[in-house]
Amino acid sequence: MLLAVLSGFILAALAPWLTRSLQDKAGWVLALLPAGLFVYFLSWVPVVVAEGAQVVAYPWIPGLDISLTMLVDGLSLLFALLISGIGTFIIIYAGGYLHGHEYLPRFYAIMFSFMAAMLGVVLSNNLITLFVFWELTSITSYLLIGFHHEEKESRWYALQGLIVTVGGGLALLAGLIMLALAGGSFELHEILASEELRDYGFYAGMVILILLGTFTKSAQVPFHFWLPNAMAAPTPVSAFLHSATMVKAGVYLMARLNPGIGGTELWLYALGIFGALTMFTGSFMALRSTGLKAVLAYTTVMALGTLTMLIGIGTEQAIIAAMTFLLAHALYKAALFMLAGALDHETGTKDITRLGGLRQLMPITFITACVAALSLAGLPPLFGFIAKELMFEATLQAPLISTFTTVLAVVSAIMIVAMAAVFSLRPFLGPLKETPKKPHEAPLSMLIGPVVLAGLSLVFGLAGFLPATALVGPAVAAVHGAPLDFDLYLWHGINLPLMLSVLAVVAGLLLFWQWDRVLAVYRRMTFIDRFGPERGYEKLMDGLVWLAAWQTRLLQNGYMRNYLLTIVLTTVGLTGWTFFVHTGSSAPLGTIEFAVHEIVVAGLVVLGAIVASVTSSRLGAVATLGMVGFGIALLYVFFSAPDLGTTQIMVETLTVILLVLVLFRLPAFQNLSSAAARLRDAVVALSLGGLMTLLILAVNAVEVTDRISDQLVAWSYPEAHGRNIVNVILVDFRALDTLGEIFVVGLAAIGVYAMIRLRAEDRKK
Amino acid sequence: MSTAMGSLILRTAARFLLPLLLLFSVFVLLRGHDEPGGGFIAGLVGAVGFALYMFAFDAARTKTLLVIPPVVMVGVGLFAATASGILPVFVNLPFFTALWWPVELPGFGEVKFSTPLIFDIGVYLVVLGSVMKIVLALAEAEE
Amino acid sequence: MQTIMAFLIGALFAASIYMMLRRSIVKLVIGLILLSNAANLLIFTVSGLTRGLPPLIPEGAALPEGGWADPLPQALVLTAIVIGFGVLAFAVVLIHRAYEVINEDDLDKMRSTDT
Amino acid sequence: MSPEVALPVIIPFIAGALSLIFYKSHAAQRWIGVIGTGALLLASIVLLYNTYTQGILVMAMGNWPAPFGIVLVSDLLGAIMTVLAAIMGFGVALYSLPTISRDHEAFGYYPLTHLLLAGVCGAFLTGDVFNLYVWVEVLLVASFALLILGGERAQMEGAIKYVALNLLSSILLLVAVGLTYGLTGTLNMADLAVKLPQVEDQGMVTVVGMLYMVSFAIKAGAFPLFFWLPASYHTPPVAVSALFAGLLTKVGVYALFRFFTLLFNQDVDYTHEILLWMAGFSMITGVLGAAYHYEIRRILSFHIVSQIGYMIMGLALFTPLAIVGGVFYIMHHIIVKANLFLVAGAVYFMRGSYELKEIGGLWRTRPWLGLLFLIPALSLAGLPPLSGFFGKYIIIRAGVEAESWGIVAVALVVGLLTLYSMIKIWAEAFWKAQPEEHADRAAAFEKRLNDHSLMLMVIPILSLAAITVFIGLGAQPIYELADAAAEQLLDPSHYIRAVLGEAP
Repeated sequence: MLLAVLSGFILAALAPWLTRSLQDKAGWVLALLPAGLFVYFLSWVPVVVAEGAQVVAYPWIPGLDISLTMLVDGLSLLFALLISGIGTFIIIYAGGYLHGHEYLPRFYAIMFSFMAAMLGVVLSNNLITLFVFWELTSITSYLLIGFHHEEKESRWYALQGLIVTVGGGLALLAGLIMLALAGGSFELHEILASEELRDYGFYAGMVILILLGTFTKSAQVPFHFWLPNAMAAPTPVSAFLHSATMVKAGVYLMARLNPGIGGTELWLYALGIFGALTMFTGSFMALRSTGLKAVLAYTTVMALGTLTMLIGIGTEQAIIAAMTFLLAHALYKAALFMLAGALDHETGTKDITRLGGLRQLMPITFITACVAALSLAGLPPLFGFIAKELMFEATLQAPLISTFTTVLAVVSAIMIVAMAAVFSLRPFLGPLKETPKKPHEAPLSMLIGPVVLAGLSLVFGLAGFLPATALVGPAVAAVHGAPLDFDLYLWHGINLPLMLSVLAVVAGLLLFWQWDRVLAVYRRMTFIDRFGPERGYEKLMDGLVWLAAWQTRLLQNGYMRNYLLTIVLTTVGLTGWTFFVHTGSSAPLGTIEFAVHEIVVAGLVVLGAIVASVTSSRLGAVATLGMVGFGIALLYVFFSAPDLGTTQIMVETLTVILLVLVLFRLPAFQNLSSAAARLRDAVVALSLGGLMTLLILAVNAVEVTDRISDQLVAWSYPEAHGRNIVNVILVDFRALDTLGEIFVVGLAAIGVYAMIRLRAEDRKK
Repeated sequence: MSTAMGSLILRTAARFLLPLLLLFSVFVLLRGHDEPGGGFIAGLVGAVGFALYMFAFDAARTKTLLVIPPVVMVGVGLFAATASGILPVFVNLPFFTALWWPVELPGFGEVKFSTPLIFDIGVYLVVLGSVMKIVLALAEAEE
Repeated sequence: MQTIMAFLIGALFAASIYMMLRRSIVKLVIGLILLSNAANLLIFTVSGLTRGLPPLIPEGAALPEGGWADPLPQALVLTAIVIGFGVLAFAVVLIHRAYEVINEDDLDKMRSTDT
Repeated sequence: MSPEVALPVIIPFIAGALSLIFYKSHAAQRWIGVIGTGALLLASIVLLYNTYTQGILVMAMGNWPAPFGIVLVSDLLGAIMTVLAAIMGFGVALYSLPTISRDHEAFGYYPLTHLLLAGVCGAFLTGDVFNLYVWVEVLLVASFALLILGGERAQMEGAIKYVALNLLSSILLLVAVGLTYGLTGTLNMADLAVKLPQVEDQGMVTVVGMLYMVSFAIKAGAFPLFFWLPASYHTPPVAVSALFAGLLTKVGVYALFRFFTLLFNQDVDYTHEILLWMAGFSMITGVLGAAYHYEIRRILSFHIVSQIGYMIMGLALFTPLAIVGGVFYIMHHIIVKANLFLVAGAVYFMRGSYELKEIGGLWRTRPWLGLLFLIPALSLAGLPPLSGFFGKYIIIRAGVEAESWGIVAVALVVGLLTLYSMIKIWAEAFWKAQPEEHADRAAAFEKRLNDHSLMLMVIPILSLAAITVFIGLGAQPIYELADAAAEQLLDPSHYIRAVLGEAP
């Protein structure tokens, strides 16, 4: 099972090479993997039907509760079969669609990674592994959507999809972690068995976070806008993303978690209302689109909304409807997308209004499109009809929000019927229109998928017991949490759902008849573009860029003094505040006693420091600096540190020499700062100085009885054979310090040398 | 320094002072373990001597007088200091453990030869070399 | 004297920070030199001041006579002085070189790398 | 006695000294560069292995027992950091061969990198607070000199800020060390861990702790003290930037981890709360800075600030899992960040610019480089299954468990913004077509690039990418390592016993 999931990644690594060496046959040969996977997953169906959910465990990172454990039940199998089955046709189709494209090798590599990631999402039993695959689908789909990446639009829309889905994904991560904490495990089969999820203290927060993830991924209102824009991708990608993968990941996760965290009012309202709104928005926007792919994209939004709504409603009926609808949608949507691509590929345009009269030139395309579109419209005897009937039934029975959902469902259905008709009839009927390319039937590689899938829509419609027992039934059992007994029939007798269907079809056909007029009305409704959520996204991104620019210019403004001020104030603030709060700012002044020569030297040092800081003469600054340095040397000598004194004098001499050598090539000081700035600086400087004084006083007040130096003094002569203890410390007790110190000196010399010599080199040039 | 006379006095002084200062620096270096002094102060004294010589004459001449290029002196000094720390490892003692070899030199009495001494000589070389490097580089840039 | 030294050191810190906040790069470096001196003096002071008892052991004795000033801070300060010297020699030449390249000693004019 | 503890310091010292002695021979310097860093890598791996199997290793320098002499201590955190430093050193040494110009070699590039590594390793291994100051100075002065190699105007401007602000930080560290000795009479960290809680005036202990915090936070480039970093990191040769990006700020982070687990754990509610705020703001300001810029190295520089926030967040939450996350994050970040700079360098040598607006078309011509960019870039953004994801996951999980919702939200949003700016680089440099007006320069750079130097550049990039993938896919051993390191950090008694012996 693990190999089945990961094989896609392995093939992805080999795909570029295989594509190059197999040339024209690449699509057909590469499709063997998903085909094989399909057969493999099919072989699990009897096992699951007979024995229920299976857990296949593989360890990964036990320390972090992350495993590669796979959960095989009806839901995951349904998805896995769709992914691998439709994937097979997509791979073949891409071979024809992108024939000879220079990026085909890397396209296949990304495509297989994407497919594997998608399988990982639906099969993972571990929450974190699921999330890993989830994010992988985001990033791989980003690369797929931006396939035509030298076009600015492509890059922009790819980024949009990525930001929205990954943004939601991050919320999801937090939600999943909370879910794991609530359920006491990271393994889905254990979490879902837990009874306490709904009583978790942060239940609402957790659900909202998880839904942020699933809503963005599955393009629910108000995050739906990225999905139609993702049409920037080449058609095989759109077909795959929209029918069986990517956008369905969100639906999958909601379905998966339904038995654990579903069934609450929050769940019902969130999913039911947002789902219904999404359903309506999708069909409403579809009706106003003229691009072949745009129409399909919006009907996908409609379908995702429907599924979300059904899961939210959560009754037995609704779950049966959801799973049936899911299957039906995947079949017809993949077929329709591939057909749209075929039309586009052969005629050179995606604009429905520019197509017409193709029925004789592309007969197979025409017939297949009609079959698939019938399923989309929800007409008998197609599988889509069963799904729609069930959907109506579910909305009618929905608790609390049934009127709302039913009305929206019927309105949506009307518009979808119209669009299905537009899609399947407009390009083919009427007089032949001029197109950029001379149209003819698409090659076999591009037709085999749609034909088979549309055929399945028909077969499943006629023989409902097939999907009911093998696919939908086990999936419903998984989503509901317990098996349900039901059958799928075309004919339910004359009941309310049927009446609604009839209404939808009749009204839809009327709408189709008047489509051109409808379009004209739509054209005037520009507010949709001006105020849609996509504007919100753009505003958000603009705002982000503005905020980034503002804060960066504010903080990183290039003014050294601002940096210094900030750092000094932070130091004084943090340390001073701590001092104030934690010590009650007690710093005993201590006794004031001194010898005259000491106080004279100390006074000179302070004087020197003050003069150095206010003088405007360079020489004065250096001279007073020297005075400070030599004064400090004297203080060292007064307080029993002859070595220190000598060293300080030497160093001070050298520093002054260096300063003199260097300073006099620089311009004279100018008084550049304003009086206010100088006052501010003086206050800040004094605050740090004051802090240091306080700290010294406070530490001086602390009596330390035993110091490590006492032992060093005792060892100095007997053990280390030296009578100058300071030197013994330097070369023996703490030789490592001294070693570091001489390396610093050596390094400084190299640095100085490099700087000066580079200048000399410059001059030579 | 601007007048020929001043320069002459300086040159004469430098010629005499340099050997004296160098001798003194070695003295300060060797006695450092027992009396105030040590490698660092000694190195500075030596550097001051050479710097004086350089002011009196020129960088090129000082360089030839130094024999070893300052960078190499720094390298050797660092190497010696580091090596003195490594030596004890070969007799199975931790790094920087002091090893002492008292040697009886005729005329000088007992001289304590030790790894801290080598270390201090390393310090001396590094300080001398580094300061000379900086001063020479600055002076060469002038010329 | 320790109390007085505490104020002395505070004054040194204040003077150095004030200088570093000026716009001239030369003052910046002088400020850094002062800062380094102030910190050294601080280490020296906070571990106690002792008059006239350098940590030297006379010939023939095992310990300094009559007590000793703590040698450890002295060794630390010596190390810090030398390190400070190396660093500041570098800084001095750096501003010199920077002035040559940029031909400007006003820090406010050196903003191209940030904005 | 465990001499291996000192080897990561001694080896680069020897290599540095030797390359100075042979400073006239470029060939010798290059060989010493590769062999020296290679030996360092071996030594540090041995050290980590021994530390993992034998527990905390201690080496008393000069045979003077703790707390009187200086000890080098290798606990797991220190050993891990050393290995990472050595990996960076070795990788950058290889990368330097084709990318560092002869001029730079002549002015001490190789000795400087050795000594930088010595300083970094010393800082990771020392068990003495003053000695830590010395190591910090060693690496700082080495970094000063490396930063100005080339002597361009931008480097000078950047260097002035870098030098001044870092010196200020060192002075604060020195002051803190001085006050520590004044309070306790000792410098040994283990001894301090025993004696600090015995100080009568506990308020002063916290006060000194704050000084350390400010000083290390400057070094780490945390908010609001990071200004020197974006001002300078993009100016030196790219190999240097990579080395800095990988290592220097991490010394600050390491020190924060060391000090605020071992020494200042008395008032966690106060100190670590401050760290938490610091972490949050670092994440936000850093990532916004990156979102603003359009120069690859500036983007990457600001990201350092932001990522530092994640590491400090691990420390600040101060739960076992959070510390594990912090350690894990450090490991991941060093590898990934340096690698991104190396890739940026490769981009530069192919296009002649770091400005995103002037370059493009790399995905068309060099898809493998695209892949090698995506691995560290997506890892930095925390996307699975790369190393960054697991680091972030652990930290966020720790945050959720601690119910610190605010910081969790920040960490998540910043992750998204990180992705945004990484994708910005990707979309501009790789996806966009090469802008016409700069095509000539790009062509000229392409022409100059030969296969041999390209290979030397790619080997380290590829190796670091492989490590990134390994840390991700094989997270279990890395997690176990981080877990063991965190366990040592949270129970300082191990450290104290190892250094001071059985009865402290």
